[in-house]
Amino acid sequence: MEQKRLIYMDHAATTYTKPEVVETMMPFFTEQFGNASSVYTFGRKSKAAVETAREQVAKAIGAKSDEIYFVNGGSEADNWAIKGIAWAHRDKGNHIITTKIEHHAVLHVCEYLENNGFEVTYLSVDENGLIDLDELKRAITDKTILITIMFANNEIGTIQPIAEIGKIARERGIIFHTDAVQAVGNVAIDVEKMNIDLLSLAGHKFYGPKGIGALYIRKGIKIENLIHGGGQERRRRAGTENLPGIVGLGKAIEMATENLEEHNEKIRKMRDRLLNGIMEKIPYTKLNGHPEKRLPGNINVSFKFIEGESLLLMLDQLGICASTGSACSSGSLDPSHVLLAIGLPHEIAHGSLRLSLGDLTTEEDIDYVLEVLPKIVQRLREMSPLYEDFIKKGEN
Amino acid sequence: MEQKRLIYMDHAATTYTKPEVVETMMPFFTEQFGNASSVYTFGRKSKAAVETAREQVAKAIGAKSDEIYFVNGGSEADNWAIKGIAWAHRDKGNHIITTKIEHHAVLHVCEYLENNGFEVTYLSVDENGLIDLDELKRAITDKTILITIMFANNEIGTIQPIAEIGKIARERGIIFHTDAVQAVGNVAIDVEKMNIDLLSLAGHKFYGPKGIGALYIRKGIKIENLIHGGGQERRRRAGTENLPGIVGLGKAIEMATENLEEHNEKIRKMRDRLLNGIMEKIPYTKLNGHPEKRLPGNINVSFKFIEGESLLLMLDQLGICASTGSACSSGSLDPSHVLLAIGLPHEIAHGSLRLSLGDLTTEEDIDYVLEVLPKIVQRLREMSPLYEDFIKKGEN
Amino acid sequence: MYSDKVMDHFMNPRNVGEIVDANGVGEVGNAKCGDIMKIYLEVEDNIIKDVKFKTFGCGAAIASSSMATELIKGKTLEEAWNLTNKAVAEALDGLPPVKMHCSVLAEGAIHKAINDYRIRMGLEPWEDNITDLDDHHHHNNE
Amino acid sequence: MYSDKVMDHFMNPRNVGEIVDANGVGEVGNAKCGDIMKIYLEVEDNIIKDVKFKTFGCGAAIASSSMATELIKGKTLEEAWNLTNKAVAEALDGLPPVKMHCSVLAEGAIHKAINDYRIRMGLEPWEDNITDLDDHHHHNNE
Ligand SMILES: Cc1ncc(COP(=O)(O)O)c(C=O)c1O
Ligand SMILES: Cc1ncc(COP(=O)(O)O)c(C=O)c1O
Repeated sequence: MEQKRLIYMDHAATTYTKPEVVETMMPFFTEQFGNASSVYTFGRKSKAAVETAREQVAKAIGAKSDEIYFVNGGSEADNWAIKGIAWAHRDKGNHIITTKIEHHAVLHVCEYLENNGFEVTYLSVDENGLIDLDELKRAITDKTILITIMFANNEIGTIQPIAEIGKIARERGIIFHTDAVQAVGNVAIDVEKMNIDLLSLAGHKFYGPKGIGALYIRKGIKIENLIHGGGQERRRRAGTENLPGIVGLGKAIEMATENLEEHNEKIRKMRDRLLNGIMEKIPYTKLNGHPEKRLPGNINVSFKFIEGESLLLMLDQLGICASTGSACSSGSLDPSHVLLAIGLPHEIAHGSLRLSLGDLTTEEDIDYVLEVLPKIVQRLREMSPLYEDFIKKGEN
Repeated sequence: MEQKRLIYMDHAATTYTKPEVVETMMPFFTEQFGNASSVYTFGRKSKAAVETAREQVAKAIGAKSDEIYFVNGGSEADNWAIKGIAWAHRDKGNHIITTKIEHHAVLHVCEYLENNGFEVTYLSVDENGLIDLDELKRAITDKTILITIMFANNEIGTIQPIAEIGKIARERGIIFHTDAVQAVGNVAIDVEKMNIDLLSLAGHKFYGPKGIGALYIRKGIKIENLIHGGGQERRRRAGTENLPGIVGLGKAIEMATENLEEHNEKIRKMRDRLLNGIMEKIPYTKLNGHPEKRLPGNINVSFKFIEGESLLLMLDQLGICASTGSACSSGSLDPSHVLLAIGLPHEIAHGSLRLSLGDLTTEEDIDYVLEVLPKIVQRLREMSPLYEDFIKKGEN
Repeated sequence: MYSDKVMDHFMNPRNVGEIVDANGVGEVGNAKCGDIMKIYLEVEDNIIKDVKFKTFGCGAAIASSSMATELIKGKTLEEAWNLTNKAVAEALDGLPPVKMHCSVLAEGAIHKAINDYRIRMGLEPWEDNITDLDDHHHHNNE
Repeated sequence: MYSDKVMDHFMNPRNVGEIVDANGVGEVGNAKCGDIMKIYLEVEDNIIKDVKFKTFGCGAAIASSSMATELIKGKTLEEAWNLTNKAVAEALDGLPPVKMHCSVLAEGAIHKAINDYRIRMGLEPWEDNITDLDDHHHHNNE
């Protein structure tokens, strides 16, 4: 059951690390391995490499380099940002605003804080996955200390009006965190212009290494530490620096943001061809997420009458890697909270497919998926009692 | 000011990643990069690699593989273990026992918990850095929920009687965590025989990659999560798996524990030659840490009348990488809490030098250090008003 | 995740389809939960002469349907009734723990189809101790 | 961490040693804090004819001693008194923020040595507004 060819359409889950990035990392494993916090020259060279990477990350999001803190990944960044702000500002209030469609790294932290005396408002989204700015304004109370709203959604790709949210937060004097794990490398970001106070990012989403990420913390923002210990990261994040990871993150974010528009244009064109092909060839299909305000590589569609996991398995047999919002793929109970939040009925949510395109995607991949996907969907529908009922009703 | 030759005697800070380990990691960057938590075959291969690594880690410490959780490093492991146990068991009590010589990743977590309603007993140590088991027994109260005592000390190398501590904890029904970040790869560890309930380890201390570590949690131990989010690591540690890191950690720990005794014997012999040479050639020198119960690669000595940072800088000029417990190297105020805890006066603690040997150490390195170190110490002493006073007093 | 047997029955499911003049039909599951299983029986002289299924669901659900129908084809109704979900799972070389409910669905669908046949025949339905098949998951957001 | 100038003055310190018949000696610092600086002056006709130092301390402390002694050699006592720690640090192309106190020590040791000379000469010591030089750190564990 080995597939011969790999058609990787799960870039939103994780990407490969670009060879150029790996190359930059290599010397830091076996040669330039010195502890970046040590006194000797050998260690200070490591330190210099860390600081170069910090500047690369800062530049990519319009921050200053002393506002960048290296962490282990997107989840740690989200945990630190939200818990750190909550604990540091609990004297001012216990209210947090977020959305119903955040990643679990945000939602589960919010639930954790709810169990510890905080109150959380989960903003709803419209059928395209956008929040309502007026609802946000109305949700703000005297006790609101943090607004945490994701930049772009990992499932349906919808991009929120971050600058507008930042403006509202700034006007009301509330700290604004955004989970930009999906946005970095896909959307132009400027923390200054957008009034972002904290921003999470993860290397493995933009062709950097896994196991490294960063949290941007605007200068002057009070935050509690999440990982206590040694004095690394200006005493804010303990632990021996992940030198190759940090260097790789710096290189990757530089590459990802250098030709952002050009790169996006290429991905978007392929995405649109695939999406249009799917909508044309497969009836009873619904596009999820915003038609325009969406990540360039994201497709999320629901095929009525079938279930996502079986779809994934059949695609896998043909070497196509994709993902679904059906609960059956994860062993959990309900289908994706994001698909439910945009108003999909459970049975439609179960039949969803996310294809996320990226650097590995070729025009041949698009052709191939457009060739096999309609057949697979048809095959599963022919097995489905829901489709049978639907067709029979139609015949009547 | 470039040194020509690198004499790396700071293995306790961090090590290089062995080429064999890097080689094992390589395919997981650019080829086998699939998300270990995904449905498709390509991701399941990543999953299989993660599980192999989990078994390698488990085997190295006598655990079962479903008791191993991958984390980002030693600091995260310590933070998770201590906070996670504290929060999960606070209904049973609020008392924690540790020692005065723990790493900051333990001490600062304890301080954090003290600020949050917990009480912590810091056991003292004798002049060799050993705790007193009777003092430990006496410290236990009805409210004690956790004993956290490091396996081996990072500065002075002293190895604690872990099996005895484990026995006491087990008899009293108290959870026992040990920070084994310095011990793994240097000391044989068996969590079963030693009654260890939680154990922290970090890859970069035993020729594995930086940015990866593990926490062993005995089956059945209740613990709160530190990083909330996705369902990775059996729902206990969120975040996309650091695939190359995990694979590298597995390989490194296997290599480090395979020929443990043989390897230690080699390091210990070189260490003893260096130590004996230093004690012979440099007067007014004190060995810190236990004479026998110490890590095979560890030397920690205090040279009277001089200060550690200037010593490090001079060594650095000759390409020797070492470390000191003097506060002046870190910009903090007091010298190392470990050296103070074993009873060194501040001025002696300031003159301390840690040389930690390891795989990169050669007999030529030992010769070289024995040649230059006495001269450097003498040179600094000749600059020192303390030495002047001492000599003058001697002359009277 | 899945055994080769599961993958085989998923990729090449046996007995897929509908029996237009079936004399016993059973449907269990719930679209909300992501799985519905429908079994069609053609019973003659207490023997299952033919059986077909339609399933909306995950790989394990489809494979369980396929295997279960294979196991009862040609059997007496009593034999078919006594097919347990464990037997289905074992015949598939096992199912992941979170997917065991798929084999339960298969057992339940067969029971329902048999009782549907019995009722059509004017017989007492057998007592089924598998309950709540249409809502075997517990939803949080209801 | 350190500038080339600091490293030069650290590796090749100027004026290290003792002046046996010095007519002004000043010592500041505290072994507990990890730095002691001792300055020996040979003053003739209000001019610093020779100056030497001994320092127990970090690289910055040694370099500051070396640079400070260089800067006051051959100068009048008034000129030497007016040497600020900032001037020492600047002459070293800067010091890391956590090491600035080393330059303060140097200024203080010079002041002490000058006042020692003045007292020996039966003169009023000048008023020194650098205080607490022997315990410039704040210890937690006392
Ligand atoms: C004993 C001990 N514990 C914890 C740590 C922290 O490990 P890491 O730096 O990998 O987070 C270290 C290493 O610095 C250590 O030596
Ligand atoms: C939007 C979003 N936030 C957070 C995360 C968590 O990042 P990581 O898996 O690197 O911890 C992800 C990725 O899975 C994501 O897509």
